[in-house]
Amino acid sequence: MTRDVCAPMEGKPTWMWWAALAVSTAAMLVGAAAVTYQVSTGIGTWGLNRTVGWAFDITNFVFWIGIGHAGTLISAILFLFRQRWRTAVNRSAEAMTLFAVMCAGIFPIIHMGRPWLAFFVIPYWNTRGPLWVNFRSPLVWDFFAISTYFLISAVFWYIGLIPDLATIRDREKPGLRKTVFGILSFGWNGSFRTWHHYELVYLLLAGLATPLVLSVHSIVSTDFATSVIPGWHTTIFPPYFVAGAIFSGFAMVLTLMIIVRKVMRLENYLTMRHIDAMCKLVIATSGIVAIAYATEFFTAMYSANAYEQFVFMNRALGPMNWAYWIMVGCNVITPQFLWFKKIRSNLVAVFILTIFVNIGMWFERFVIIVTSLHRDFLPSSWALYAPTPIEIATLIGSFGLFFTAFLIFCRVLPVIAMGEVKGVLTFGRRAKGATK
Amino acid sequence: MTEVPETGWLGSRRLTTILVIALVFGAGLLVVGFGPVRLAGNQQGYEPTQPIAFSHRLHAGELAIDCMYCHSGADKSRHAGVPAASICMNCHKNVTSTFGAFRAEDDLAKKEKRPPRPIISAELRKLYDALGLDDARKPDPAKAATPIQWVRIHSVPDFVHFDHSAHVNVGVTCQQCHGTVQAMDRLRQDSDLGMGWCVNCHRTSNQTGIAGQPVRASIDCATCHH
Amino acid sequence: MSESDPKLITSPTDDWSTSRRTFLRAAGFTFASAMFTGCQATPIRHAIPYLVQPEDIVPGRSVYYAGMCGGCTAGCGVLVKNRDGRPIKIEGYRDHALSQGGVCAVGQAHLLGLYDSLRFSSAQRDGQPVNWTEVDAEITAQLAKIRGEGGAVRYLSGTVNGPTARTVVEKFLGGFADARWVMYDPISSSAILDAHERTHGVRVLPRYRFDKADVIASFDADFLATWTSSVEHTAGYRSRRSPDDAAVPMSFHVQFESRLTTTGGKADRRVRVAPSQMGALVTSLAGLIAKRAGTEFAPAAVAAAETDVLENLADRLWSARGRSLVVCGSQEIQTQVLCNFINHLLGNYDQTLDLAGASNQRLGSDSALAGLLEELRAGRVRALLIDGVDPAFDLGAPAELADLIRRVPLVVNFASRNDETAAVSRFVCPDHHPLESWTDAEPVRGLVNLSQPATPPLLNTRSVVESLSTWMGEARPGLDIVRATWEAKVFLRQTAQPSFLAFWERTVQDGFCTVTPEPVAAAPFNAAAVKPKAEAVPAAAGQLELVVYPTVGMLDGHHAYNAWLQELPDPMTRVTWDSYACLAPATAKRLGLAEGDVVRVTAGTPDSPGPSLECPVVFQPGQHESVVALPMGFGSRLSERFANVGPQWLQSQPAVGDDGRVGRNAAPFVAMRDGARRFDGNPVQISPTGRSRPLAATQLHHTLSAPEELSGLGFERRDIVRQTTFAALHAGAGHDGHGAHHGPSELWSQDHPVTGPKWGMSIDLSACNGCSACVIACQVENNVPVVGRDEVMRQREMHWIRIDRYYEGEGDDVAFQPMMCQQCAVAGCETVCPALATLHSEDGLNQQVYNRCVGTRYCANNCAYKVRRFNWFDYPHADRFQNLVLNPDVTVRSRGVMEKCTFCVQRIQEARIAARARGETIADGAIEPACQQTCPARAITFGDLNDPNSALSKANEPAQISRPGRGRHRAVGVVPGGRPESRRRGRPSWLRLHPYSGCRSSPATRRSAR
Amino acid sequence: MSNRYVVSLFENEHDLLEAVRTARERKFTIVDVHTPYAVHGLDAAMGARPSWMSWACAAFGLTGVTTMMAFQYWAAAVDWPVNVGGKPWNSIPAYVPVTFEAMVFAAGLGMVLTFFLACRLYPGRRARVPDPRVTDDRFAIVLEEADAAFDLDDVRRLFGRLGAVEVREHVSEVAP
Repeated sequence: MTRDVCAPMEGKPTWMWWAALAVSTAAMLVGAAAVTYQVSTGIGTWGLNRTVGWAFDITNFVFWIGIGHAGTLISAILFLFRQRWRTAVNRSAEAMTLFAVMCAGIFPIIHMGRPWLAFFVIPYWNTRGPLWVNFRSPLVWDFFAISTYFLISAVFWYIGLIPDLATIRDREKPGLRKTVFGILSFGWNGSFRTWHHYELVYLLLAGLATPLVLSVHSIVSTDFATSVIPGWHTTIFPPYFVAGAIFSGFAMVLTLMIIVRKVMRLENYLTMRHIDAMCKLVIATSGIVAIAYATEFFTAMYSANAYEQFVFMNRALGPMNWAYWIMVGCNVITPQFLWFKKIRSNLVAVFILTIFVNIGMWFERFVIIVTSLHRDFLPSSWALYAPTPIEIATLIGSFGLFFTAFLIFCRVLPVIAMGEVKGVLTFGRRAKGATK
Repeated sequence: MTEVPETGWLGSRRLTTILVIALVFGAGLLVVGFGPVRLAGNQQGYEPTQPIAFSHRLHAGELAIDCMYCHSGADKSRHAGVPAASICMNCHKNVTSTFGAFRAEDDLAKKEKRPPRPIISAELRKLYDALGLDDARKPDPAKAATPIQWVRIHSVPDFVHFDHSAHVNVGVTCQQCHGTVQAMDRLRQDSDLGMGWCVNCHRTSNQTGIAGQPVRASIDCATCHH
Repeated sequence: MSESDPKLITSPTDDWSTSRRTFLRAAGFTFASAMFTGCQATPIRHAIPYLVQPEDIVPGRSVYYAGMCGGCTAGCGVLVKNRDGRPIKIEGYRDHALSQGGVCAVGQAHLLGLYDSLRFSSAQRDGQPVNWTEVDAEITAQLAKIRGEGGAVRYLSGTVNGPTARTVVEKFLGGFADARWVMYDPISSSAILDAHERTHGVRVLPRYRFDKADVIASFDADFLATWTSSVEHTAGYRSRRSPDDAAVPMSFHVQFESRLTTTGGKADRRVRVAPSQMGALVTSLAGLIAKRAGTEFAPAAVAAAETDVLENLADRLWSARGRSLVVCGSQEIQTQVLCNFINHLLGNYDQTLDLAGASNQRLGSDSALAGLLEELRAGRVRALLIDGVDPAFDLGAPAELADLIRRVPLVVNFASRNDETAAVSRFVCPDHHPLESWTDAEPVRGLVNLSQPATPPLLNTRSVVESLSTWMGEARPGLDIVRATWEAKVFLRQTAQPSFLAFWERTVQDGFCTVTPEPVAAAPFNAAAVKPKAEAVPAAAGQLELVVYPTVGMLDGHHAYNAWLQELPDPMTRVTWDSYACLAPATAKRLGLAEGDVVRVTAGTPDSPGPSLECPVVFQPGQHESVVALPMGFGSRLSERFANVGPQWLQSQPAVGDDGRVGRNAAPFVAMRDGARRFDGNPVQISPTGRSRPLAATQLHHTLSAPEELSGLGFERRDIVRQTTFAALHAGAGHDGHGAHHGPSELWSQDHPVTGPKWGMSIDLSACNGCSACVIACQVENNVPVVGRDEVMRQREMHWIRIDRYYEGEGDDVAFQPMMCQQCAVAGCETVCPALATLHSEDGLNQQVYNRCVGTRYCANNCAYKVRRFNWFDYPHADRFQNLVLNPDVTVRSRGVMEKCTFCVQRIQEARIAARARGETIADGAIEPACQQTCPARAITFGDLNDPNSALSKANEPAQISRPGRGRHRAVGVVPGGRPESRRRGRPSWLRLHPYSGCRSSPATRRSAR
Repeated sequence: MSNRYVVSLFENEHDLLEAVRTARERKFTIVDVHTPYAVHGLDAAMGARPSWMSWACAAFGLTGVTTMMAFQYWAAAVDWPVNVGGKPWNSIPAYVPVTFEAMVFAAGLGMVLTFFLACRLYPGRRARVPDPRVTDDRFAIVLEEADAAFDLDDVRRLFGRLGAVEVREHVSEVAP
C-alpha cells in the first residue's frame, strides 16, 4: 500500500497533472497581476462604493474559510468519533484546509485600503504610547482566529505527516530527496515511546481543533452579527455559518476527491463508501442551511422591524435577487438529488452537484454581504454593486493558488495518511494474522 | 541502560541551546521595545549644518536672550516661528561681529595708530546678503534679497497638528521638548518627537501638573490628528 | 515650495522694506509645502522665514479680512480667512446687512478660482501672451484713432454697481463721442426693471423684504436659490419661518411654478402651472385683489382648477396688506406689470418692496443688449470692451456671435479665463480675481461694500479700473483709484465719520458702510400701464414648453471651471457633472423614456424647428407635465479642462461628454421676445435618440417609501423625516411618542463620563432649503477631494455633508435632510475598527484618525447613515498651484483611508487652545463648523450639549418633537437621526440596543393631515 | 554497558505484541520497539504509564487563557483606556473570542513543542532505525545484550517461533 500511495510522488507526473498545474498556475498569475494592480492603484479598482464597502473580498474570504473547515472537521471531528473511513481522506482534507486558509487569509489583507499597514491590527509593542488594538473589533478576533486556525491546522497536518515522511525517507536511495525527507521527518524512527506520546498528542490536537473550527467560523460570522446592519445583525449567524462552512467544505472535499482518485489512481483507498458518506453529510448540512434561510425570513417577519423586513424582501425580490435565487437553487434545491442512491453512486452527477454547492455557497456569502449593505437604513444612500474585472481576476487567482498548492502537494507529499491507513487495514486483518 | 550520546546533525543539545538563546534574545528585543532600533522617521539627534552658523549657545546661553524674543510665535500660534531676518537686524544692525574680534581690531588699530576698521563677520555677512544690504547695512540695489533657507530640524509628520501656544501658555518650558538649547552651538533635535513621547508627557502632566499648576492635557486622538 | 513655484517668490525690489508682501507670500507658502513633501526617510526640509516680518502677521495664525463675495452680483459681505498670506476660506459675515452671515455654494467655491492654474497669467493678444506695455500701447493707439474718428465704442458688462467701476467706466466712455455702456445679466431680471419703468417711471429692481412678509405669493420666482439675491432672501425668509416661538407665527408661502424649485419645496402650498399659463394666473390674482380693493380691473376668467387656491390666497394677501409680498420670476414684462399692480393694490410698496433702498443687484437690460446685437450685426461698433460676461456663451449663439465679435476692429476682453468670448477677442486684459483687488459695490442703494485684496495678485493680471485708467493716460494703482472715488463720491453721502481717513479706515475694516441712498425718482403708480394679460392660448394637448433655469451650482455657467461646483449635486436631481432634460415622470412615461435616455430637444414647433441639443433625461417629480426643463450654464468651454479630472485607471471614464465639455449649453433656447430674454414658455419638441447616458447622481432612490413590492406590511414609508403643523407643535401634539422613546436599561456599565463640553449639533429641517452652501463650505474647509464624474457614478462622492432630498408623493412636497456624521455616542463604527482608528473623544466627538486607518471599510459598512467616505484612490493633488487652497489645519488624506465629518474638529481645537490661553472656557458660539458658519438659512446650531444655556440645548428643547407643516421640518437633536435626549444625558444612543431602530426614533414626525 | 544489540523484525503487530510480552516475561532489556504505525495494545504490553502530554496541554492552555485575558484587560482598561463606541473600559465579553483562540493556540503549539522536546524530534535529527522497513511494514524489537547471560541463539529461536522474519545482532556504540 505504501507503494500505491507513494507512486504519484516517485514516478513521473502525468500529462494530466502538468495540464492541471499549468491551468491553475496561469489562474494564480492572473490573480497576482490583479492584486498587484489593485494594491498599487487603489481599492477603487474594485466595484465597491460608499454604501457597499465589502463584496467580493469578504465573500471570498468567508468562502475559503468555509472550504477550509471541512478539512479540519474530517480529520479532527471524525477522528474523535472514530470514523475509520476518514483515514483515507484526512490528509488531503487537511491540506485543503491549509491551502484554503491561505487563500482566505489573503483577502482580509488585500481588502484593506493600506495593506502595507496590515500589521496595525496586531497588538505589538510600539512607540505610540503604546497604542494597542481594539479587542472589541471582530476583525481583531478574526486575526487571532485565522492565524490560530492556520497554525493549529498546519501543526495537526504536519504531526500526521511525520511518520509518512519517515516512511518515504526510508524508501529513498541516498540523495537529495532522502536528505530533504530526512530533515522534514524530524528523525522519526517509529519508536514505541514516541508513538506512545504521539497518539495522545494527536488526539488532543483533534480535540483542540474541533472547537477551534467551530469558533473560527463563529468569529467570522461575528463580523456581521455584531454589526448594526439589518441582514447582518442576527444571532443565528454563528451556527448558520458553521453549518454553511461544513456544507461547502464537504462539497469541496468531494469535488477534489473525485478528481484526485481519478487522476492519482487511488480508487482503492478513496472508495465509493467514502463518497457516499460525504454525500449524506452534504444533504444533512444542506438541510441545516435551508432551515437557516427560512429562519432568517421568519425572524425578520416576526421582528416587526421595517428595516429587517425590507432587507429580506429585497434579497428575494430586489434588484439583486438573481444572487439570492442562485444561492437557494444551488444550496437547497440541487443537493436534494443526493437523496437518491443512484445519484450518489454516479461520480459525474456527484461531481456536478458539488460544483453547484460550491457556487451556491459562494453566493450565500455574497448575498449576505452585498444585499444587506446595498439598501440599508437611509434610502438616500442606496446603491448597487457590480464587480470589476479586477475583482473577478482576484477570485480566479485565489482558485489558481488553491489548486496550484494542492497539485504540488499531491506530487510531493503522500496524499493518504499511510500511518493511519495501515493501522486500520492491519487492524481489520489481524484476526487472520495476515500481512499485506 | 545508559544514554547514548547523540551525534545527529548538529547534536540535539547544541541546537536546543542555540534555539533557547535565540528565543531569549528575540523576546528581550521585544521587551526593550525597539529601544536601540531607530524607527523610520525618528530624527532624534538630527543636527544638520545650517546656512548661517547661528549659535544658540551664544545667544540663548551666554547672552541669555529670551527664546520668545526671536521665536515670538510660540505663545501665540501653532508655529513658534523661525525669526525673520528683520528680528536679527534689531541687534545686528550694530553688532556686526563678535566682541573679541572688535577688541582685537581696536587693539590693532591703537597699535597701528589708525581708526578701527569696521569688521563684519563672515556669518553675519550672509545675513546682510540675504537682506540685500551692503557693508554699511544700507539697501544695496545691486543685491537681490533672498530668504534664508534654514534647515528644518523639528518636524512632525503632516498628519500631526502640533500647537506651540497650547504648550507654552500652560508653562511647558522650551527645554522640556527641545533640550538644553542654550548649550548647543549647532541646534540638535533632542527628543524623538514620537507619539509615545507626546502621549506619555501628556499623561504625566495630568498626574503631576506643569510648573505646579494642574493641567488637563488631552490624550484624545483629535487633539493632534485631524 | 521654493523649488516648485519660483514665480511666487519674486525678487524683491530695491527697497526691501516695501516688498514685504512678496516675502509674506514666500513665507506663507513655505510651511504649506511641508504638506506635500513625500515621506522619504530623512527628507531635508527647509524653514524659510520672512526677511522682514509684518507686524500683524503671526505665521500659523489666521487673519480675517472683511470683503465682498465676487461670485455673483448679489454683493454679499464675506470674511476672507487668510493663513500665512493666502486666502484659504470664505466665511459668512454676520454683521453684513444683506447676507447676514450666509454665503452660498458659489460664494464658497469661487475661492478656487483664485488658485486656478488655467487662469490667464498675463495679457493676451490673439491668444498669445504679451506683456502689458505692448498691449497698452496698441490699445491706446487704436482708441485714440477711434476717438478721432468718432467711432462707436461699446462697453458690454454684467451688472456693475460699484462706485469706482461706474465712475471709471463712465469717465472712460465719456472720452468718446459715441460711447454706450450695455449691461445685461446672463440670468436676466430685465422684465422686472422694465415693468417698474412702466408703472413707476423708473427702471428699478425693488429690494424684496421677505423678512417683513406675512404672506408670500411667488410665481415662478426661485427666490431662495437663484433669483436676484438668494442669500439675502433666504435670511429674510428664514427669519419668518422659525418654528421656535409660538408667539411669532410662520409666514405663509404659496408657490406657483412650472418646475420643482427648492423654493417650491419649502412652500406651504405649491401649485404646478405651465409657464404659458403663468400670465393668466397673475392676471386672475390681480382681478381678485382688485375686486377686494374696489379697483376697476377686468380679469380674464380664472383657470378653474386654481380658483380655490387663488381665492384663498387673495383673502390672505388682502388681510395682510402691507405685510404681504407677491413676486414673479417671469421675463414677460406685462406679467411683471400685473405683479407690480397687485403689490401696489396691497400697499406693499415701501413696505415689503423697498424702492428707496432699491436693489442694484440686477441692472441689465435685455433690450439694450438687443440693441447692441443689432449694432454688431450692422457692423457699426468700432470698439467693444467686454467686462465680466461671456456673451458668446451666455447668448447661446457661439458661431454667429463669435463672428460678429471677430468683425469688430478692437475687442478688449477682461476675462480671467479662456471662455467662448475670450477665445475670439483680439485682446484679453485679464482682471484680477476678486480676492486680489480693491473692489467696491453698492448692491442695494445705501449700502456700499468695499473689499480689500486678501492677497496680492498671484498672476500677472490687472484690475479693470487700472486698465481703463491706463488707457485714459492716468495709470494709477487700484487702491488710489478706489480711494479717490470714495473720497469724491461715497464719503459725501455719509455723516457718521468726520474725516475721510477715519471713514476710509473704518470702511476698509468693516468691508461695507451705510450711506444715504441716491434718491429713486419713482413716479406715482401708473395704472394705465396695467393691462390684463390676454387669456393664455390653451396649449395644444401634449405641446411641451421649455424652461431654461439656473442651478445653484452652475448659475450662469461662469463658474464652470470650478470642479467643486461641477461636483456639487443639484439639490433636486442630485445629478453632478452633467446637464439633462428634466421631465415629469408622467410625461416621460407617456413618451416612453427611461431615466438616462438621451433625447434630442428641439426648440420651436415641428413646422419651424429652432436650435436643438441632445442630453439625457432626468425624471423630476413635482414638475408640470408640459414642461421640459434644461439647466443652464453647462457645456462651457471652461469645462474642457475636466477631461481627466479624478483618478485615472483602467476603467475610468472622462467627466466630459463626447464634445469634450461637461453638459450642453441651454442658452440657445433662450429667446428674445417682447424686449426681454425669455427663459421659459417656448415650445419645444422632444425625440428619443435610442442612446442612453448614465447620470452621475449621488442619490438613486428618491422617496422615503420603500419600493412597493419590497415593503413589509405597515412599513411602506420610512420614518426618517417627520412633519407636523406649527399649531400642533406648540400644542405639543406633534409628539407621537417616538420622540420620547426611552432608552432601555444599559447592558454595559457607563464609565465614560463627559465632564467638559459635549459637542452636538442640531439642524432645523424647517429652515434648510437645500441650497448646498454647507456642502461646498465643508469641502473647502476639510480639503475634501473632487473625484470626477466616473467616481460619482460609482457612488463614491466624497462630500462629508450631503443633503438628502426626499419627495413626498408626486413631488409637491420635498424634504431636505442634511446628513453628516452623527457623532453617535454608542457608535457602531468605533466598535468594529480593529486598529482603533475611530474612537470617541472626551468631548463626545467620533474621531477619525487618518494615519491609523488601514482601510478595512468595516466602519463605513456599519454606519447606519452611510456618512463615512473612503479614499478609493489617491485623489489627484498634482496641481500645486491649486493645492494652495488646501486648509493647512486638515490632513490631506491618502488613498485607502476612511474619512468623515468631525464637526470641524480643527476649529474646536483652535477655539479650545485660544480659550485656554485666555484662561476661559469656550464661549457658546465661539465654535462654528464650516457648514453652520456659511448656512444662509441659519439651519444649523452647534454647541455644548452639557451646557443647559447653550443655543444648542435651547434649540433642542422644542425639537424633542419635530414639527412642521408642509415644508416645515425640524430635526431632532443632533441632526436628524440622533436621539437628543440620550445625547444630552450623555447616554449612549440607539444604536446598540436597537440596532435597527436608529432611524425610527429619529427625526421628524410623520406628515400632518393638512 | 554493552554495545551489542539484537534486532528482531516481525511482519505484523500481532506477532510483535506476543514477542514483546514474551520478552518482558523473560526479563529481556527492551531498548525500543519500532512500528510503522501506532499499534494498539503495545502500551499495555510494554507496561507504559499513560502519556503526560495531556498535562502539558492543560498547562499551556491555562497559561494562554490567563495571559491573553490579562493582556487584553491591561491593554484596554489600564494601559490606555479609550472610549470605543461607548463600551466600558473592561468589556470582558468582547475579550472572550481572542482569549479562546489564545488558549487553543497556546495549548496546541505548547503541547506539540513539548512532545518534540520530550521525544527529541527536531528538523535534521538523524533517524536511527534498526531497519529501514520499520517505517513501512516491519515491526522491530531491539534488545540489549545486557549481560553475559544473554543468549543470542535462544532469542533467535524464541522470536523465530513467535514469527520473527529476521533476528540479527547489531554491534554499535549507538542503539540502532
